[in-house]
Amino acid sequence: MAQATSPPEVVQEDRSRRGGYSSDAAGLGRGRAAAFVAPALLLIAVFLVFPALWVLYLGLTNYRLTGAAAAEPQFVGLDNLIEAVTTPELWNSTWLTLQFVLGSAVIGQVVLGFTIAWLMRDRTGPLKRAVEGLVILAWILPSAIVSFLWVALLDADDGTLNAMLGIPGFPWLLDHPMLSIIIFNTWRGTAFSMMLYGAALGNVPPSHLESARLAGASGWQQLRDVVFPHIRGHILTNLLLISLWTFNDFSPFLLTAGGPDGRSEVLAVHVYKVALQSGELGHGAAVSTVILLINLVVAVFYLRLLRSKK
Amino acid sequence: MVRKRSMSVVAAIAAAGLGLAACGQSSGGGGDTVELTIAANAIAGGKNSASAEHITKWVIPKFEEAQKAKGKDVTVKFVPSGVDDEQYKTKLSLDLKSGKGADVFDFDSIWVGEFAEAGYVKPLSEFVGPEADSWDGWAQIPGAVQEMASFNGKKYALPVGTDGRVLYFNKTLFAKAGLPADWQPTSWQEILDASAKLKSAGVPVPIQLNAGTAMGEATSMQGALPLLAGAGGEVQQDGKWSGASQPVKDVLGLYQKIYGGGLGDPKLQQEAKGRDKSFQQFAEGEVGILLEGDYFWRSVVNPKTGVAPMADRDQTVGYAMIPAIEPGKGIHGQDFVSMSGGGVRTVNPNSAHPKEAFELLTFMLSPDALREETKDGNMRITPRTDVNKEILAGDPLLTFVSEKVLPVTAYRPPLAVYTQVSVALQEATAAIVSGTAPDQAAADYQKKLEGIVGGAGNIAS
Amino acid sequence: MTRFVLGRIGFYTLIAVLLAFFTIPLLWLVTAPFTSNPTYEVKVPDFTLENFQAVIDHPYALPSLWNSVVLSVGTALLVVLLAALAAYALSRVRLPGRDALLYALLLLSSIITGTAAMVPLFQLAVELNLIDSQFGLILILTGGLLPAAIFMMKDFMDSTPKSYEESARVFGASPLQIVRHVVVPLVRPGLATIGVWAVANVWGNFLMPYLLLSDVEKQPAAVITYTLYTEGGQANLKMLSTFGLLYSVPVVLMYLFVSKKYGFRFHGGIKR
Amino acid sequence: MAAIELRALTKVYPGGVKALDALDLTIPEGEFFALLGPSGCGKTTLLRTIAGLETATGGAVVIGDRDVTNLQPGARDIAMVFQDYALFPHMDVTDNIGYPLRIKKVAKPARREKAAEVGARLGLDHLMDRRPGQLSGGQQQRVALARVMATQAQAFLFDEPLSNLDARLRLEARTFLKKLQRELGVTTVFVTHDQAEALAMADRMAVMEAGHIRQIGTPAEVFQRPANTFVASFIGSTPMNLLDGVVRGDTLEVAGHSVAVPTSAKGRVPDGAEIVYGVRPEYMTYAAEPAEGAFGGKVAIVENLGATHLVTLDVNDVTVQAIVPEGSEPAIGDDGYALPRHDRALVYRNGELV
Repeated sequence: MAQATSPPEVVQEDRSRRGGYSSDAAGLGRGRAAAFVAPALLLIAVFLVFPALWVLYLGLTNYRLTGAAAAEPQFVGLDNLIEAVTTPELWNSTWLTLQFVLGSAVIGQVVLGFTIAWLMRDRTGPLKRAVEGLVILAWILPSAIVSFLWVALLDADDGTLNAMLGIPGFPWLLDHPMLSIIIFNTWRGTAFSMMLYGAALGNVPPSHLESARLAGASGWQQLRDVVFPHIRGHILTNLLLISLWTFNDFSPFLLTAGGPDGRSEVLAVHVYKVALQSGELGHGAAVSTVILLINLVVAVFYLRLLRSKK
Repeated sequence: MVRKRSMSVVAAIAAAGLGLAACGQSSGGGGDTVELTIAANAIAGGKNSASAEHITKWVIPKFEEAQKAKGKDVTVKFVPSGVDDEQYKTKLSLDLKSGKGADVFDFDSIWVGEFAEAGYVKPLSEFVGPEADSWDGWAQIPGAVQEMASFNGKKYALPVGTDGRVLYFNKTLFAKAGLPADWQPTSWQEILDASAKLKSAGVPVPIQLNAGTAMGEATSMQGALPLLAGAGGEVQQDGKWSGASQPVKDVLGLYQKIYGGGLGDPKLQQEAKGRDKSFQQFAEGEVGILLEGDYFWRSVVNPKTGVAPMADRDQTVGYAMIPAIEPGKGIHGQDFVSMSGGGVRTVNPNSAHPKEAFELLTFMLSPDALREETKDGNMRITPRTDVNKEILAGDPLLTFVSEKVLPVTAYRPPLAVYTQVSVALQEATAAIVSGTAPDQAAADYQKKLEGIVGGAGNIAS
Repeated sequence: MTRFVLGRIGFYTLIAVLLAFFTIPLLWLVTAPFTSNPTYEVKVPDFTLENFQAVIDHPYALPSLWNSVVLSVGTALLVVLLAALAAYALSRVRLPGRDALLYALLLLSSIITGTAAMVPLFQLAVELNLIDSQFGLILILTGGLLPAAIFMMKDFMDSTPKSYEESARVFGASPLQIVRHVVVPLVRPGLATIGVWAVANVWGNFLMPYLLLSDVEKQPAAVITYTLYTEGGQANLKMLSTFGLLYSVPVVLMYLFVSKKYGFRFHGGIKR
Repeated sequence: MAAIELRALTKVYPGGVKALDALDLTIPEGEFFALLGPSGCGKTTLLRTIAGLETATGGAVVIGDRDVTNLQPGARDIAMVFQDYALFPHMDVTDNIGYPLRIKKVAKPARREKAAEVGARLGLDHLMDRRPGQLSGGQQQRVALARVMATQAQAFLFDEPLSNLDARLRLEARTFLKKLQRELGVTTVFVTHDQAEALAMADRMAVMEAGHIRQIGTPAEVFQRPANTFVASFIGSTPMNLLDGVVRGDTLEVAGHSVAVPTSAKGRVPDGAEIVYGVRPEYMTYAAEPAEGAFGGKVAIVENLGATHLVTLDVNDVTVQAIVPEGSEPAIGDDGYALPRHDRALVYRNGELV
């Protein structure tokens, strides 16, 4: 790559840097890019990767919070894992979790969040602020308080919903526990998708939409041809994160305690019961490992789905 | 230049992050002053608020004063908490495992065994010294209550209180159903008969007997376990766990009669906040009979401080002992049974000042301290008979529990695995509520039990 | 014209339904605090203020709100700062294994939020002497939130045209200047989104603050909320509802502030 | 103001695509220089390599008397207008124009003064407080120019500066830009894919194809004497007639006709050689009557170009086009004859101009 005949005027120090500066947009170069990434990676390594690997290791022991196994945990290899995957409860929980994720995250939060972001995209003023404020409020209220709100809403005898529908005594949480927690979680989590899509829609150049509108595209066609291609990356991220979080969401416990009869015991609740209530941390860690693997499958599925369309 | 600067800024942030934090703490415990901390699941303005205030406003100043009089400079700091028992236990375990934690801390007596096995607590005499055994207060504490704070025959802690379970009933509803105001059933059948009468009298929930997993430990303590005792069984006896035994089947059979026969509200057992609702319903006069602890009297329907206050509690709420299935068929051949739990308090084996900490422990269990703690409507059953006689006089229910119930009560096995067994028991009752036959539920329970306690060899059926 | 009218009607009907869906569950929160003896029933309140007095008199309630603000804002700032730097570098420079690393970290981050991770995190905090330090807790919370934050942030970075930075670069701006002058303002809605997200995550977090902060004077409102129960685990609905209402006010104010100041969107308006 | 010199400049992308292949080029001080070519020819890469946004794989870039090959873009003392203008959407016009000075740590009042001065010169004085999103395309373009002017750089680089404007505005901007460059006298390199734009504005231009410069010259040179068939077909609003032929002594046999060897090629093509005969439609004289050396055929298409018409003749299955003045256009199907101007006709052999 070198070229021999440089003019004599060339400043000497520049010679050593021949080809040495980077050609990315901001001229960061790998060295500086690494420096930008380093502090985040350091925190992640110490406070995330290390403890996470520790959890995976705990899954291979019979560690408990108390009792003799707390003093001297034994290495049990894959016993926990095998026990976990051979109990029907786990697969029941997995199935319920899939319903929960699909219903509340993929269908509920993503669709509702996008719809609100789309409806509000060109608006300003009190209506937008009211809608967004309420949606966000549902999201940021601490779960300890939210559970009371929803019990007050869904209670069979005194609940607001039954009073409004005129069907006192209808036990939503008992007869339709999954539907209840799905709607609950949709209510609770829509804000994130709304905000993400709101910000993403802000990045769609309005001129693109204008030209599509001039070309006579209907609302749906505008979405499909202009908006979706533009925010595909955000959709992927959104789906991935929302699914991941919903997989690990513990808040259904506050509403149904996993019941009745385990009919709403999603995986996160299962882990909570095993690890915290029963104190079987080793077993709980093994179930966490299983959840991790399921999450991995889901993530790969999304990647395939959205990459293939590119 | 720029490159260098950005690098060093980044490095500085990272270093500051870890470095600053590392210098953030200083180790306490200086030369002359003895610093003690005391932790309890109590917090001013929240859970067990009165105990927290008792500690901060009375115990600490008085104890420091008393020590000063002896020429010792002791300061005590209270570390409040106010969370679920499970979370408090988690936090305690983590602290103790790491060699940290308060010098003196409260915990549930049911954890004594598992904490001892994990090495989180040690026999008091081992590290406090002989004064742990020679404390004069022991003489005032009944053996069963002492047992609560012991494991394998060694004293690990001091009991700080106990309780008992009874059958509460609503006298107004009873009158409506033609039942006596001084009702005292002597067999399970009498309970069922009373419930049936309440039902015909139009009482929405004739009897509330906690069941299912949503209620958690409340199902065991205010449901399955006292009934099991009434059927002559124990969840664990002589190292063997009770499987699909006759007592277990009897208990499940009673559940089946109540929830299969329309005497109880099955839905209430499945709701996450079912227990809260059962309290509210009782306070609103919709529940005829309720099996609950003395806590229900003191803190739930208490006209002044209760969460579901009943202004006419003393007139309306009746109480009776829990009968055995039939007279003389209860545990140890008893006619009546109950279950008890209670808190204990101990010294952290990691404490730098175990002797002073033990003094604080005994100070808090002195008659003066207990008298102070339980005044102003903050009545509860203390571990000391001498104090109980004096303070409980004003409260009929607590006197009743202390005099009639505690002599016949039983305690749970203080083993780590108990929590899982308890859950299995709750699941068995849940199965009954949703329609499974008692024999089937008992068989399922035994199967589950085998998985938990390590094989059929540890099970007696 | 009729189509337009129908569209308007449809729009407002939809908005009304949405508003109802998000408002009705909140009714309890606005009635119960003003009711003398709240139950799980939405009732017309008797407009008492004694519950508020009780919260004000509570020794830890109001200070804990301040702790929540410190923890959540501290975490949010750290998350946004570190994630922005990292995401920018990852977006603009192809580091080997970048995508695989991000996905792996994201998956691991889900384990860390699970119950099973509390033991490792606690013992780690003990070893690093971060117990009972709000700053330590902020670091730990930040570590758990960073992968998702970087992930989201990278999307925002990826979708900004590179010509802005190139332009600044030709004028002689250094990388840090480019980030400060150009990139950060361009992705401000993204930064605000992630900031609010981080705040919301910390705001309701109970377990980690409870385990890692023993000193009640450092504990956030989420922990204090859990204390508003009786010894038997029965909720003190008077305190809970009232504190819950007060608890939500700072976050709502924070959101309104952020959305007003940073949330407005930029339209490039370049391609016509 | 400085000259720009490229020596054997090479750019190979990772993956082996050779975007620039050992280019040599000198652009004298003050010149308005166009880089023209179809998309993908490397013209934008070349501009970006001069700017330093791409690293040269080999060769050197010299601006003035400095070898800047390995300098950061910001150290090259150049200024660039991007295709999308890259105006910072969060800054108003004043701040956008003043941004280069902000980087140079010029104090804020001085920045504002300079921005106002440059802005006024470009007729932006009433827009100084607006943000780019509130400006029309033409106004944005002028802001981008103003920002570049505020730098007082040694050289300006424009990447397709007009392509984002609508057709009418583009012509105006063309004139404006040319005038401005004259006045400023700053060496300016601009990239375009529009040959008319290059012809209209540039002092000199380079036509590029696949990483190579195929011709350098003034617009007149490039238009009149395209150095090869590629340039010949690329330049001109109507493509040049390029007809296959064979040399037969003093004449060429093209499309079944015999035409004289053009002046420029006389004596430079051997007998029997296969050549391409090139003549622009503008240099064809159309007549309804046969004439000596004219291509005769049937009128296939007549296209209205406004003041003129483009007539396409079918000459023995070969297409020949000629420009016809207003009013004398034939009807489709007529017999017609196109007579090439002898002094403007060109001969290409192996693709290169003879």
